[in-house]
Order: sequence, then structure tokens, then C-alpha cells
Amino acid sequence: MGVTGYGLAIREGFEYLLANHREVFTIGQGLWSPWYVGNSMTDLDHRFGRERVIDTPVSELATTGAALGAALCGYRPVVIHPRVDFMLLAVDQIVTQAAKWRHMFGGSVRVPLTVRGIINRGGEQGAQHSQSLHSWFAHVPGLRVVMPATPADARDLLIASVLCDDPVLYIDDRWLYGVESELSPPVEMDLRRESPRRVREGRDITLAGAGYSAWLCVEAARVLAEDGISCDVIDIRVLNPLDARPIVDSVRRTGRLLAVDGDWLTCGFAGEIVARAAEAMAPSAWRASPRRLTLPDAPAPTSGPLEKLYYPTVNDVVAAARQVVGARADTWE
Amino acid sequence: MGVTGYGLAIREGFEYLLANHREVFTIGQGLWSPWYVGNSMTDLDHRFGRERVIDTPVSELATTGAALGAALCGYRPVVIHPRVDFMLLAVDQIVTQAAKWRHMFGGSVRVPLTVRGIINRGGEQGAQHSQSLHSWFAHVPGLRVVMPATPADARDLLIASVLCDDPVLYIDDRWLYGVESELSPPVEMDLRRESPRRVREGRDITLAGAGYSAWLCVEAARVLAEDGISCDVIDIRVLNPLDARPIVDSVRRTGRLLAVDGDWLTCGFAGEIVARAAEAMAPSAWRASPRRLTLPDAPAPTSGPLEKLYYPTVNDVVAAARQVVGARADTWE
Amino acid sequence: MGAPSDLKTSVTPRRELGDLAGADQRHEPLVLPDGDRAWLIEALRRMVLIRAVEERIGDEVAAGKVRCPCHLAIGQEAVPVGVARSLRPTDRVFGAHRSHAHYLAGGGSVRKLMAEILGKDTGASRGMGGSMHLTDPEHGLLGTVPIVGATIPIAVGAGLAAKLDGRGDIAVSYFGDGATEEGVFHESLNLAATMRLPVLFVCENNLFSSHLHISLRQPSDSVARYADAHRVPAALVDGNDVVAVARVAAQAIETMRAGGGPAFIEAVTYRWRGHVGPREDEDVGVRRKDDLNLWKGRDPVRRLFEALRSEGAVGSDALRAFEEEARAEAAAAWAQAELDPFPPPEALLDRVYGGRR
Amino acid sequence: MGAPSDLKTSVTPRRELGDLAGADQRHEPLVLPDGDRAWLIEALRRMVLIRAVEERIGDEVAAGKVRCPCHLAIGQEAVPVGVARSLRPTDRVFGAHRSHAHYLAGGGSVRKLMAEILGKDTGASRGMGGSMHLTDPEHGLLGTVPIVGATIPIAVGAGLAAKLDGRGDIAVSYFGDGATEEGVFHESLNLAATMRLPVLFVCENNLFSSHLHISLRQPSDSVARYADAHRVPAALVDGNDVVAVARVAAQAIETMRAGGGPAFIEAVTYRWRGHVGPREDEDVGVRRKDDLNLWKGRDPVRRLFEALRSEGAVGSDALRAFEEEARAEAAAAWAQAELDPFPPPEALLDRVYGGRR
Ligand SMILES: Cc1ncc(C[n+]2csc(CCOP(=O)(O)OP(=O)(O)O)c2C)c(N)n1
Ligand SMILES: Cc1ncc(C[n+]2csc(CCOP(=O)(O)OP(=O)(O)O)c2C)c(N)n1
Ligand SMILES: [Mg+2]
Ligand SMILES: [Mg+2]
Repeated sequence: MGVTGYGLAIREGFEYLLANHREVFTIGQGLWSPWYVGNSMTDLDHRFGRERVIDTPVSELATTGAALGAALCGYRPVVIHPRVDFMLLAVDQIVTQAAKWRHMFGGSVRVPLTVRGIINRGGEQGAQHSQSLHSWFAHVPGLRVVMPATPADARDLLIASVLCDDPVLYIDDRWLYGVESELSPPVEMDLRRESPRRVREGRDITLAGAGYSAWLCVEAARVLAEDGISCDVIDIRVLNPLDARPIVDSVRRTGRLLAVDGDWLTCGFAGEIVARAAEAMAPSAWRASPRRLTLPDAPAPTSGPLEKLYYPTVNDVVAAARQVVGARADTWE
Repeated sequence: MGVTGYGLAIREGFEYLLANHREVFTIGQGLWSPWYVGNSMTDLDHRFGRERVIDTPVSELATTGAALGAALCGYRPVVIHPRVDFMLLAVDQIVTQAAKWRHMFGGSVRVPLTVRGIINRGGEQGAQHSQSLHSWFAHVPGLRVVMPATPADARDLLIASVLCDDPVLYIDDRWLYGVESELSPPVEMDLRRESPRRVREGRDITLAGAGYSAWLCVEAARVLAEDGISCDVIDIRVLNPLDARPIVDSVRRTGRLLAVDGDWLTCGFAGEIVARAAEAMAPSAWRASPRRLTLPDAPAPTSGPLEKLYYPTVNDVVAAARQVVGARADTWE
Repeated sequence: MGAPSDLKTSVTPRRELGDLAGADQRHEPLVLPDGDRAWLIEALRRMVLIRAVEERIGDEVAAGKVRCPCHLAIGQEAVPVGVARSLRPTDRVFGAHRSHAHYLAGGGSVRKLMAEILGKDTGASRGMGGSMHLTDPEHGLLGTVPIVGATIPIAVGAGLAAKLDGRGDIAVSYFGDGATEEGVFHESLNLAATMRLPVLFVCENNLFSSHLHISLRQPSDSVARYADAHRVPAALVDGNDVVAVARVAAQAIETMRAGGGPAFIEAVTYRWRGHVGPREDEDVGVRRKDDLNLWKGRDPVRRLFEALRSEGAVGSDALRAFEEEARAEAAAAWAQAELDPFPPPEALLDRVYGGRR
Repeated sequence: MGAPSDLKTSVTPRRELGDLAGADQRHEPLVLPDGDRAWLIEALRRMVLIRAVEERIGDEVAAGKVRCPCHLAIGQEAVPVGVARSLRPTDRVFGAHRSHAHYLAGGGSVRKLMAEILGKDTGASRGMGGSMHLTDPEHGLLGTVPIVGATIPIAVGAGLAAKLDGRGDIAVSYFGDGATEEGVFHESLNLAATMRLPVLFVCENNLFSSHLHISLRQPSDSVARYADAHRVPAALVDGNDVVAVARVAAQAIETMRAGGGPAFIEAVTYRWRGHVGPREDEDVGVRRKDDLNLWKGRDPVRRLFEALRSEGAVGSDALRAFEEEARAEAAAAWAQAELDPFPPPEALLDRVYGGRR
């Protein structure tokens, strides 16, 4: 069993689904192109036919609505948006339709729709080709939101999302496509049972993040271990509905929290992590004030030097964690 | 000087702007109807002409984009969306265009666009006619977000928004239209100088909220005063960019925080208030863990009894505040 | 086209519907086809039922017994009744905010409609949606929602599902003239045309979107031109003529079941009540009040009835019987619905996701 | 229309552009109008400059000197040069992701373009936007952005502003055939038509949206049919014929300045490079490679040059001079831009809002 990259692991997930579940099909822009969505869907159209791997006009809203309609008729469509920025044209169908149809119509309507939004940022693409906005969608009741951080989750959370009877927003990040690991055979998980996972054990501080931010936390924890700071790392995995217990349990143990997020600060997901911990814990249980590391509250720039400043790095996580650990709870002001 | 209601105060703001600033015009659905946006714009079309008070086809996205285009050409348009739910069709123009054009084009482009989104919920209208989502828009750098809670702010923050050279989302709430107060003559405030305001002084707990939630906090504070709980109340007013100092200063004084918000819990604005305070304060400065009171994480129901459960009331704020004040910092678990 | 052209500067006539939009036109009895009397009588009965139920709902709204917004389709009954004639339960139907008639024409339960409007657990949507969110899966109605245009692409997806199923089922999308101003309407037509999906687009052009007449919102009063642009075969029909609607719908649906692509019907009609609620004078649009009285002369129910009566197929007594039956059914359904229970408090959170979380 | 119709079931020809879309058509020199040689020579010079600049950018991308995505319009130069002829600086122009040519045709500085692509503080957007976000207010270009279709309604708003200003200015919206699939395109045409705004919609139909030929995305290869539906006067023109483009644009713009409503130009053309980047073979669409070589025979630059040469207005030496000039300007601009400073770190936060906060 060799190693597989995150991008190809997604493709394995699609292959598994298309091969084993007749009611699955995929629709979205770029599916008949070899490069449009990286290496995550290459040649699926030739392997499974263009009736089940459907490329579309430049019509995000109708394409998403059509996927929802097919889901209401018993199919398990995956609608692909090659960039979250483009997916915003489909907000009405995702947020005001898909997320609400079950509740609005009495609770028994099945909506097995998966929306796949790809974070495709950096490379000096600029403000309109860099948004993540998972904080927005995690805010919406009725919409499950997952962000895999590892090749295994990239494949198996995709499978779990598509087999779930609720609408799921599956967000993958092109910056993780190169991350490799060994993969055991695919498993069909029940998404309702999946939650944030403790991926590293430590005593001094809790680092928590989703998707690429979880990867940053893991890498930073390695560095921090070298100078004797032991980190508990939580990979969020499932952002909505959010099971905060693993996070809170971790912070209870460490007394310190650094929430890392690749979205903006204000009303962002990092704030939700901090708020859940602050509400659940006794003030006396904190050894230092919690802290957030996120994008600055600015649109993404293109200019290289500004782009470097814009995105949090492993070093930024390390530096922020050191600060939190260095602070004394009683004197912090 | 008589009393004026919130709805009519908005109308006064429009009258002032249209009468005193030639570059102001309004565009949106319902502007030629006497009832579509409550009493907040009645007859403005007859008074100022249908070239400056423009009713439109059912095309939220293009209408919003057109207002942006006119703003780029020196006008100060106000585009009106009679429900936030409808405004979601225009997310691309608000979030990916208007909020980013200044930054994206070098920082000197003026974008004096005001988007007015009306919260029009309750009345058993259900999941698609009840959303607020101010938490979403407060998350977007480049977009100023204001929510007036009083007739004076309803009028004067509207004027400040329209006279601001940045895009502003002005959100008013139909549930406040009946709230009355005495109004002094209109003033032209500089929106960049406006921030959350302490509207009541107290020692025991900080209540913070925006728009209708600020009103709930004020009413609850009155009730709580009767049984000896003295509340510091912060009316947020300007949600983005958020000046957290007034909130943090207040919580430093009281040691307790209840964030009230008429949006959902997860990744909502109440979480941002809690996170800002938690980050800024020493754990030892808390007398109790902070707490949030928001909508439950569910779409809005129609059925009367469920609708009653769904929206926070003055009594809910009172009850939650009592709990927070009753809790002892060291034993809270 | 083909050859390069100079700029066409011809100014367009803003009224292209001609007599189809005329309030004083087409007041005479319908012209009936040969045979088929049984269905015509059933159609009459069904339209009478829809009207009686909507009138009852209007009365209850006026009496303050209803809180959720109700958009009545009184005057527009012929469109869904004509279309429903060629539908089968495995077809998928979608509506919008003004869909009581779509629901009832498809066979929806009056009791469940009343209960839904009252927010009861026995309602069509178990009290979670009210008048603007109806569902009736048994009869193929998968959903009606008040976001204008929102169900149009969803119906296209149902058409895609039907095509993948390969059983000759179709999807039907009901929407109004205002919905054609939403971009998603155009995206949906292009998608259906490009993929050749079995979707019947039915536009109930009642000339108004809320308070605005179509002449204030579009450069022409006929919307079938959009279907032409998207290369979707279109028919323009008198929406107050159930026979004509049934004929074009049957034609379109037959082609679709045989594997044809989408089709479009523009049915010109008029609503007798305000945009929302029971009052007739609610609106403020162009010449609305004067027109209304004339349009009542174009009553789809009376025109069918008079045609049937003139040939002795149905008498005034029979019509009266239908009306009494219908009012009685509405009354009984209302009475029962009033006694029904509301959803339990847990419904608020338990109905958000499938299974617990 | 007017009379009720039965369903039109005629199947549509999917190719309606005829020879306008033919790669092997229209290779001959342009037919020149009388007079006006000065502008034609200037147009030739401008097209040569645009091509040289884009070729230079392509080379730098290939050499790894550029990081931001660059969408080259090589082969499409005639459209903006033809349109720009009738524009004035107070008009408002908007583009999209493939807008270097729109920027340069309007008179944009080569130096600022190169600097922008390199992310320098001296760039057209002060280094904040790169190739896909260009602005040149002096010449009326208010913005180009990569969200497909996004600037179409913005241009409509600029048209509204122009109408309110009452000075006879107009707005121009450049977009591609793919953008006509976005609903906002239709909403925008309806808004402009209903309000009779002076907006010139220019669709550069290069038959492709990224990797997909239009026949895989729409039921017809010509998009002017949408303008017809929205009652916007439309002209279909050979986008590789700068004379023809200039003629229809002049006609349309004259009418608009005189108070006419919107107009639409469908200019059929073809891009020589991949969807993004300098390579020719980037794409995987329908018959792209074979077509490309034929389309190069329809080169808008060569066709104008040969027409001018055949009548002795311009010689090969002059053309060569233009080309060397252009390459030299591109090279000088690039060299300067490379030396320019990047924006300071504070730019990241200071440019978000007007004034400090
Ligand atoms: C996206 C959206 N925008 C605006 C509205 C407000 N609205 C509700 S019904 C309606 C009119 C729709 O007119 P039409 O589609 O012709 O249907 P009709 O009411 O005539 O049956 C409007 C504008 C809405 N519900 N959704
Ligand atoms: C809303 C949105 N959806 C998808 C994309 C991805 N995309 C970038 S350019 C493009 C093709 C546009 O084709 P066309 O409008 O014909 O312009 P051309 O590239 O041919 O000049 C697409 C689909 C995008 N940028 N924005
Ligand atoms: Mg209508
Ligand atoms: Mg193209």
C-alpha cells in the first residue's frame, strides 16, 4: 500500500462513490477538463461517462439548484464549485433552499446533496479568487460543513458526505493536494457520528483549526515540541453542526487555546472556537487568555510581498503559541 | 418637537438625503408601493420623482450591481432589499465586488454605496422570510455594517452611511418600527468615528447587542434593576469594522458578559463579542463565564407556538442575565 | 442570422400579447373539443373546489384567524387544472408563493392545506411551512417556496433525475411573470435546453409582480420571447381557458415523455385578489382596479360552465351542487384543522437534520 | 405573437453563426471604407502594440517571471480597438478577466500594465490586483474583474449615472460568450432595456468558455438572440474585422448619445492562446487545435494591414516599424516595471477603507 496525495485521495473518493452507488453523479464546471479542479477528478468523465460526470455552462446558481432537485428525487449529486468565490453566486440554493427544505417541509424530506467548494487561493490571484468563507456556511443551521485536513479524511469524509441524507458542504483546499499519507481501503462513515478529533496529545496548549489550518497546527506542534512546548492539537473536521466537546475537553486539560483559521477574524470560525471554550469553562480554569490567529481583516492582495504577509504560516502559529504559553493568567492585560 | 417612530425616522433620513444631496438616489423593489417597506419610504417617489426613487424588476443581483456602478460614477445610491433573504441573491455584488473594489484597485477608489437590508421576520412567514445574517456581512473586510437600535440612529446612521465613501450595509428591523422617541434635527456624522455606545451604566453585568437585540438588552436592564441587578448596556451600532473597546472596557468593569443576538449561534456575532472580550481580558478579571443568547441553530418555523420559542424575548434576556450573575467564577463548570 | 448585420434599431411594441392581455376580451364561453365531457366536468368541479377553498382561506385571513401570509390564486384556477390533466404521480411538480391552486389541482388534501396554514402538526408540511411552503409527495408536488424563481432550477434538476431514471416522467415548474426577471430563470432554461431535459416551464403571466405591472418591469408584456431565445419550444395560451391550457400541455408533455427536451407555456391570466391577502384593492399598480372588474368577466370557471351548459352537459343546479360540496369540504377541513394539535416543541430542533446530532 | 399558439416543436439548428464562426472563412483582406485612412493606420498601430505587449507578457509568464494568472486576448485585438474609436474619456468602460486589450485599446499605459502584473506599487491598481483587476480612470476604464459577468450590471449602473448626468456619455460592458450563461447578464439586459439606459453590451464571442466550446453550453452558437429577447437592438459582426466593428459601434454609440437606449454587439472572434497562460495547446475543447491554425489565417492585424497595403497606404516596412516600436515599448515598460517598488506592508490594511478606522 503506497502513499496517496490529498488531491488523488479525493479522486479515489469519487471513484468509490461512482463505482459503488448508482444514485451518485457529479455536476459542475470543469469536470471535462483535465486540470480545472487539479488532479482531484481527472478522467472520471471517461471512466464513468458524461451522463454521471457532467460539465456545465457558467451558471452556478441553476447548476446548484438542479443538483438539489435531483437530490430531492433520490439521487446523491455532488455539485462542484472550483472556487468558493464562484459558489457565492449559489448562496440562495445552498443556504435558503437546500439547508432549509427538510425543516421547512416537516422534517422528513431527505436532501442528500453534497456541495463541494474548493479553496483555491494564493498565486497572486487576488481578492476574488481567494475566499474561503467556511465561517459563513458553518453559521447556517441545516447545512453540514466538513473540511478534511488529511488524505484519509479527504476521501472518507467525501464518501460520508455524499451518503448523508442531509445537505453537506464539503470544502477542500488546493494547498493540501500535495500532502501525502498511507491510505487503508475506503470506509463508509456515518457523518452524524464524525466530530473534531484530537490528532496530537499535549499538556501546555490547545491548537485547533480546520482544513489547511489543522495542518498548520500539526506542523507547528512539531516545532514547538522541540523547545519543550507540548501541544494538544484538535483537527475540527466537521464545522457544523459543531461538537465542541473535544475542544473544550482539550482546553480544560491545557488551560490555553490558540484557534487558527484561514478565514477572516471578525465573526469567523476561530471566534466560535474561543466562544465555545469561554462559555463552557470556569474563568479559573484558564492559564492564559485564549487567542486567535486568522487572516487579517482585508481582501486578499495580489502583490507577492503582501500575499506573504496575508496568509498565516507555521512560523506564525509557533510564534503565537509561544506568546500564549508565555503569558501569565493573572497579569495579562 | 414631537416623538417619531423608528420607521418614520428612516423616512426622515431619506428625505434629508434626497433634499440636501443631489448625488443621492434610491433603487430597489417596492419603492413605488405604499406598504412594501413599511412606513419607511412612503411617497418618497412622489416627493422626489421616480428618477431618484426607482422601483425595479425582481432582479436583486443586477439591481445591486447597478447601484454599485452608479456609486463608482460619483452618485450615492441606496439600494433597498425589503428582506435580507432576498438580498442574498446579491451576495456577489455586495461581498465580492463592492467590499473589495477599493482595495483591489489600489485603495483610492471611492465606493459610496449603501445597501439597505431589512430584517422582516415573524408573523409565521417562515424560514425564507426571517433571516438576519448580519453576522455574515460583519465578517467581510471592506464592508461597513451598521444596525440602528433607536429612531435617532435609524435616521442619522442612515445619513452617515450614505455620506460615507465606503460601501455600507445598513440593516434595519421591522420589529423596531414602532419604537418612538424625541428627535433633534438630523446631523451628518462621520461613520468612521461611530462605534458601540454605552447606553446604560451598571456594575454587575454587561449586556451587549445590535439592533433589536440592543433594544431587548435595554428593556431587560430595566427589569433587572428592579431586583437589584445593575446592567451596563452596550448598543453595538457599528458591527464592522468593530471597535471592541467599549465592550471590553465595560466587561472589565462588570466582570460578566451576556451577548444577545438575533442571529444564529454558531459563527454568529454574539460569538465575536465573547471572543473579543475573552482575548482582551485576563482570565482573573472574569467574575463568571461569558454567555450568549441567540436564535437556536434552526431555520425559522412558521407554526405559532414554535415561533414563540424561536425568538429571544426580554424575559429570556432577564433569565440569562440572572444565571450569569448567579454563577460563581471559581465553581462554574 | 449568419450574415453580419447592421444595428437593428426598430423600436419594440411594449404590448405583444394583444387580446390575450385584454381585460375586456374573451368573455364568451369556451369552445369545447369533441368528446371528453367527463374530464371537463371534473375540471369544472376541481376549479370550483379550488376557488371555494381559497375564498374560505381569504375569509379566515380577513377574520384574523390566519397569521401566515397567504397569496391567493383566485381567478387563475384554469392553469394548474389544465396542466395537471396530463400529469401522473411519478412526475415532479414545483411551485412558488402562490401555490394553493397548484397543490389542489394535483389532488392535494384540503384538510392538510388548512392545517398547514394554521401551523398544525397535521399540515402538509407538518406545520413548519405555512401557506408559502407546501408539499404533497404522493401527488408529485415536491415543494413550493416563496423565494421568487428558486424552484425553477430545482425543477430542472428533477427533470435531470427523470431523464436519468428513463421512465418517461417529467418535471413541471410553475412560476409567475415576475420570476422571469430573476437571472436563475434564464440559467435554468439554458441548462434544460442544453441538456434536453423533460421540464415543462409554466409561466402564469398575470401581468403583475406585486404592485408593478409588467410594462414597468420588462420591455414587452409577453415572456415567451425568453423561451424562443433559449431555443425552448413555447406556446402562448389564454390562461383562463382550461381547454386551451390542457391541449398545449398535453402536446408538450407527450413530446417530453417520448424523450423530447423542455417546453414552455406562457398562460396569460389575472389574479382577483391583492398580491397578498384577501382584499381586492390591496394593490397600487397600473389601472388595477378598473381592469379587475373587466377581468372577472373572463372568469375561467364561468366560461367553462357556460360552455358545458349551452350543450346541456351541466346545469345550473349541478354547478350549485359543486359549489355547495366545495364549500362544505372547505368548511369541514377548516373545522378539523382548527382542532388539530400544533407541532411539539422538540420539532423546532429535531427537524433540522436527519437523525439526531 | 398575440394570437394563442400551439407548441412550436421545430428543432433548432445549433450553428447559427454560419461563416462568421468558420475558421476557414474570411481570410481575405478587409474591405476598407472611403476616407479615414489616418484612423485605420492608427488602428493598425494600436493592434500591433496590443499584440506585442501580450506576447511579451506571455513570454514572461513562460519564463516564470509572472505569478498572477494572465488571460491573453491575442487574436481578439480588433474588437476593443474598433469600439474604442467612438469612445471619449468621460464614457465608462468595464471588462473582465481577459482585458489587457480593453485596457490598451482605451489608451492605458503599458508601463502601468506591466507593473500591475508584477504586483508593483506603480501598477494600474497599485499592485493590489494584477492582470485580472485593471483600472484606468483617466481613459474611462473603471474596472475589470475575473468574476464572470460581474461587471455587466455595474456597467448598467454606470449607464444609469450617465443618463442622470445627461451629458451624452455612455457605458460599455465587455464580456465573453460564457458570461451570457450567468443569470446576471439577463437581469442586466432587462434592466437596461426597461430603463432605456445608454449601455453598449459588447460580447466577444470567441466560441469558448475555458475548455468548453459553446455548442456544449448553449443551444445555439450565437448569443445575439438574447438581446433580441430583451428587446435590445443587436448587431452581429466579424470580430476580426476592425472596420466592421468600428462601424456598428459608431452607429450604436451615436444613437445612445442622442438619448437612445442600450445596444448589443456580438463580435465573433477567437483566442490564439490557452484560456489562461501563454501556451496554445492549453485547452481540451472541441477541435481546438485544428481550428486554431485556420483561425490564424483570419488574423485581424494581417487582414487590415493587407487591405491598407494593397492600396499603398502602408508598406511592409511601416508594419515592421510598428512592430519594432511596439516590442521596444513593451520591453522598456517591462524593464522599468521590474525596477519599480512593491507596495509597502501597510498597504495591506490601509487600502481596505477610506481613511483610517
Ligand atoms: C428573490 C425574491 N425577491 C423578491 C421577493 C418578493 N416577492 C414576493 S412575490 C413577488 C412577486 C412575484 O411576481 P410573480 O412571479 O409574477 O408571481 P405572482 O405573485 O404574480 O403570482 C415578489 C417580488 C421574493 N419573495 N423573492
Ligand atoms: C462566477 C465565475 N464562474 C466561473 C469562473 C471561472 N472562469 C473564469 S474565465 C471563464 C470562462 C469565461 O468565458 P468567456 O466569458 O467566454 O470569456 P473568455 O475567457 O472566452 O474571454 C470561467 C468559466 C469565474 N471566474 N467566475
Ligand atoms: Mg405575476
Ligand atoms: Mg469566450
